[in-house]
Amino acid sequence: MSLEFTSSEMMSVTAARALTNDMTCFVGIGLPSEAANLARLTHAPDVTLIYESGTLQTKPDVLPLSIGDGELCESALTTVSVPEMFRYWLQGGHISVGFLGTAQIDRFANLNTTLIGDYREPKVRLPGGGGAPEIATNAKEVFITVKHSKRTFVKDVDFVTTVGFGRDGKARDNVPHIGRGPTVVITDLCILKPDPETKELVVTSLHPNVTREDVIEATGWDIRFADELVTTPAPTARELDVLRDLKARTNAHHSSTQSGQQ
Amino acid sequence: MSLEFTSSEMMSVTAARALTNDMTCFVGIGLPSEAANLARLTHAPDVTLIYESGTLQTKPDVLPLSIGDGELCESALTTVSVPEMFRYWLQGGHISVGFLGTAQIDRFANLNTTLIGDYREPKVRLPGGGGAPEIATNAKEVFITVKHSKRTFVKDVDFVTTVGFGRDGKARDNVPHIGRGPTVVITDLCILKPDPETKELVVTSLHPNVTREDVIEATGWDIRFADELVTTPAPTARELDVLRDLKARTNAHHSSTQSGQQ
Amino acid sequence: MAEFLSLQEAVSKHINNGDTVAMEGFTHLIPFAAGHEIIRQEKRDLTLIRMTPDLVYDQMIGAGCAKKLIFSWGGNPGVGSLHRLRDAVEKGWPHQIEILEHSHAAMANAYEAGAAGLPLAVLRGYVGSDLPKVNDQIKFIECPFTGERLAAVPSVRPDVAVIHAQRADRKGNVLIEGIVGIQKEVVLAAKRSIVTVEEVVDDLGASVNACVLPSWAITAIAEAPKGAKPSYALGYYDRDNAFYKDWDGIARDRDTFQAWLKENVFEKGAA
Amino acid sequence: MAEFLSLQEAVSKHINNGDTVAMEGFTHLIPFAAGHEIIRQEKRDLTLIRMTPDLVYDQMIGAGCAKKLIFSWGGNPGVGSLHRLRDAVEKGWPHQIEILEHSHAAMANAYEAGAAGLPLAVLRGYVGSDLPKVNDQIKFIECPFTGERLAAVPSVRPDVAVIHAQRADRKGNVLIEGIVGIQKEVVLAAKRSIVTVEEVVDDLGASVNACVLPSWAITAIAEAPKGAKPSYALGYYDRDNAFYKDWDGIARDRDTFQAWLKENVFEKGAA
Repeated sequence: MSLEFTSSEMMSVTAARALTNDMTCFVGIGLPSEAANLARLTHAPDVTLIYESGTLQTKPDVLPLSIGDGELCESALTTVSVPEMFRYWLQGGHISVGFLGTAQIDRFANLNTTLIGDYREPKVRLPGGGGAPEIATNAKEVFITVKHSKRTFVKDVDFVTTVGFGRDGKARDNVPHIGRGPTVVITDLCILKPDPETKELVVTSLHPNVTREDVIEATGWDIRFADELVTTPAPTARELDVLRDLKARTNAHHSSTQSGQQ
Repeated sequence: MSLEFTSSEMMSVTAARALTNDMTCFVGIGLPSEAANLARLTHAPDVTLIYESGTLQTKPDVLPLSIGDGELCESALTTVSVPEMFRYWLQGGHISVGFLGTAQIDRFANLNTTLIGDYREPKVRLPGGGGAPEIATNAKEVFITVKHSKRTFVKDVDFVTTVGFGRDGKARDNVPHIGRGPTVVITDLCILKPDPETKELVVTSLHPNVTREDVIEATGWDIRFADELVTTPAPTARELDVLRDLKARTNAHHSSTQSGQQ
Repeated sequence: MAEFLSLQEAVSKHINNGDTVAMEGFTHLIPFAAGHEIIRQEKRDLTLIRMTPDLVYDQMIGAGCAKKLIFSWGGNPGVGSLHRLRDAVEKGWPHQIEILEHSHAAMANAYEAGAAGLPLAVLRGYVGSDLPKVNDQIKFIECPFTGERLAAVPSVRPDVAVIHAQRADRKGNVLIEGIVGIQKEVVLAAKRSIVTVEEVVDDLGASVNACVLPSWAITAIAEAPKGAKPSYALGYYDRDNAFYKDWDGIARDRDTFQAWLKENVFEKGAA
Repeated sequence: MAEFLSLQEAVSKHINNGDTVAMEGFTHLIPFAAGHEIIRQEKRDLTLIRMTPDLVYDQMIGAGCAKKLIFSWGGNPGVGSLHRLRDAVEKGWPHQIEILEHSHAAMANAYEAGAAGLPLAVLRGYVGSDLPKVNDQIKFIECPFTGERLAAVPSVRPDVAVIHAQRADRKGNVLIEGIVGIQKEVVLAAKRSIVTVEEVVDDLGASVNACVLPSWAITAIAEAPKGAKPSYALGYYDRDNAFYKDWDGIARDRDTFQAWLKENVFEKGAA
């Protein structure tokens, strides 16, 4: 009865499970989008998905490659302008969860998507902030999903593009009108949550067949484990079926050049 | 060949003539609306009319009673929200002329539509500012049309709801991003324009059969007349025909209760 | 998710004495049925916000619901005065009400800022006007980039928003079409919202960029056919301009007004 | 009134070396045909503004048109890096470019404020981010009503806005449908504007609250069928996601890029 699945599938399924039917989720492109749509196609059919391109309550049949594929608009309840999206829907307080990916994350869940190295002499120039800086502070809470590696999980990010809990874990203290920040980080190895006091990320659940050593090996700081460390439930057959169908549909869709008139 | 016309008709026709085809006019309800639509139906078919209810480039067949009659929306190029109207279209600098009426006007073309008497103990409470305070400063220029009487044309308004040139004629001096203000006032007796230096309103044209004494009698301050005082051209037969048709259509439309489904 | 209620239940459940209530609809889609229900339920001490108080607030003020009015243009459009508003302001009948007045631009910006979750709106406004002398909520700030002096007003964040719209679907998503005014803004700016609709349908029939409020942004929806009369609902019925003219005669006199109110509001159920 | 021009004439007449140019379209309706015409006309020293530089600016930067880039997310969506942008920033090829970066929220607000004629935008933003340390155009103000600290950024007021839209009518009114992004805002915020359209029609077929730019708010209109490809135009053609993926290989290498540019932009006329 044991199913075969990859660590990427484990990550997507686990991330999807974090969303519930009553959430209004501002979705980042890539892994968050995959997880959010998997949730919608499995246990949370009524979850409300919102993309920064202005599409409100969208139900794409294939995963969008960009944040503004036609699929998102055609399946949305309505599509608003980008200023309205950021002003009324995000800053206005209507988003329960911001779902983000990242290039670097540190022990206080600060995110770096700006650059590696020094700002004026970058070793690697990354895309930049996009919607994340304000999603992270204006959404009521933030979920993060990202692959686990020493390059990604660093003690201190090179640049705080998007605040988690700041360099000292206290960046949200006494700031008015700010969300709770990152409440869960889901990787291909484990689930991490901020310590209620210090806000340092702590491993709370290991995915099946993953060891503490695997996580220690893939983390750039002296990672802590929760006292009651549990094992993440494996994906169900249905979750895997739906995920694989979704990815197959998506790959077929994006590899064909769409040049005809509709 | 001399046509019969009333002083109200003379006022509307003269006010209409102030508008040209290339103007984008933010229209106040009542006399300005009548004049603006008369212009559109006679010499300025392409004049762009905008009402604060959000109707852009509207072409009503009958005069609206309110600023937001269905007629305005149905004949508009498009209809935008009220915040967008005030932010993008008015404050954004796209309005060439604001066309206003008023309850009181003083020698520096300041307008009072707030109250007669003292603010906390009003003798007569008037409707208030509405769109006028920002139309008067954000439109490139302002036309005013109002019936001439001593009650209306006062030396100093009881309350400056909407600035003309201020209590001293200097309110626009050195203010950045402000329009030229009132450039013409059209009444049922005459045309007035601000003196280029002092900004005090000066009579520049008398309507046919109106005397200086008529204007002096109807004005609450020691009114000045331009050196080259001219006579306003009388309405043409076509102008009167179009105006009378418009008013007849309008009266028929507004006196029938509209209760059926469309 | 929006809860479908009767208008009577919606008003009873979500509007309390002393609340700040903004009932919007710029000439179009004015929520008269809801206003009449508020009068019937004898809500008191309300702070009423509306750009154009219109007949709906004239009736509510005359009926004694209001403690304070925040507005920007208080006339009967194209007709003249709101006599019940004037009687309250000038003569204190049925009791004195406090007023706070703005320009349209400032109120439109204040609603927009409320929807945007901001504490203030910034606009190029009130230059040379006496309104800042009588409204202590109008301040001025300096732009940190250009040094320009700009007006600032507090955003509108009412306890309850009340609007009327053309239709809702069965999940509670609402379509507003035509003169959309500041209806989206007031609903998003408010803590709670009541939306009355002409009808509930299977499919909104909305175009791709239509003004649609999602169910999860609304508190309660009540079906109220003809709920905007004598205002109008584009695609359903026209503005009853004749009634707007007649109102001048009805409202001018306290007795005529009270007789009208008794017959047309108290003796009739929810519209 | 908008003037109908060929794309070649519109770019030649309205875009000058050294101008600040904002070419918008949020994933949808990106004005690629106009970008290619700018490359062909070898415009230089442009300050380019765009929330998501996307392939269009990657191509223009690689072709040497840009002096400075103002942006908020500079990747190839769903694929990875913009290699020409990175090569310019990291290695100074074909020359060094200056960058000024914001968040999406700040840029969206800055366009909105530009359209609103204001010098600044105010938002609840940049809390805890390092971006204000590297962008001296981000300041903070205090709300005069609540004392809250809010971010302020200068509004965007470009010399020229360039957008692509579905269609114009013969008078020059333009309809934008679907993901409308910040296209209305950038046109209203700019001193001059060029709008390319899929087609010119007798009747826009716009719904009552559609996003329509009136002719008098636009400087020039040029017909450019397929003018957004490999981006898309809702109702006309889909996004060419395969090309977006292929671009990664083309742009990664300077020679491949230059060969692509020669064949697909310089040797082809206006799209």
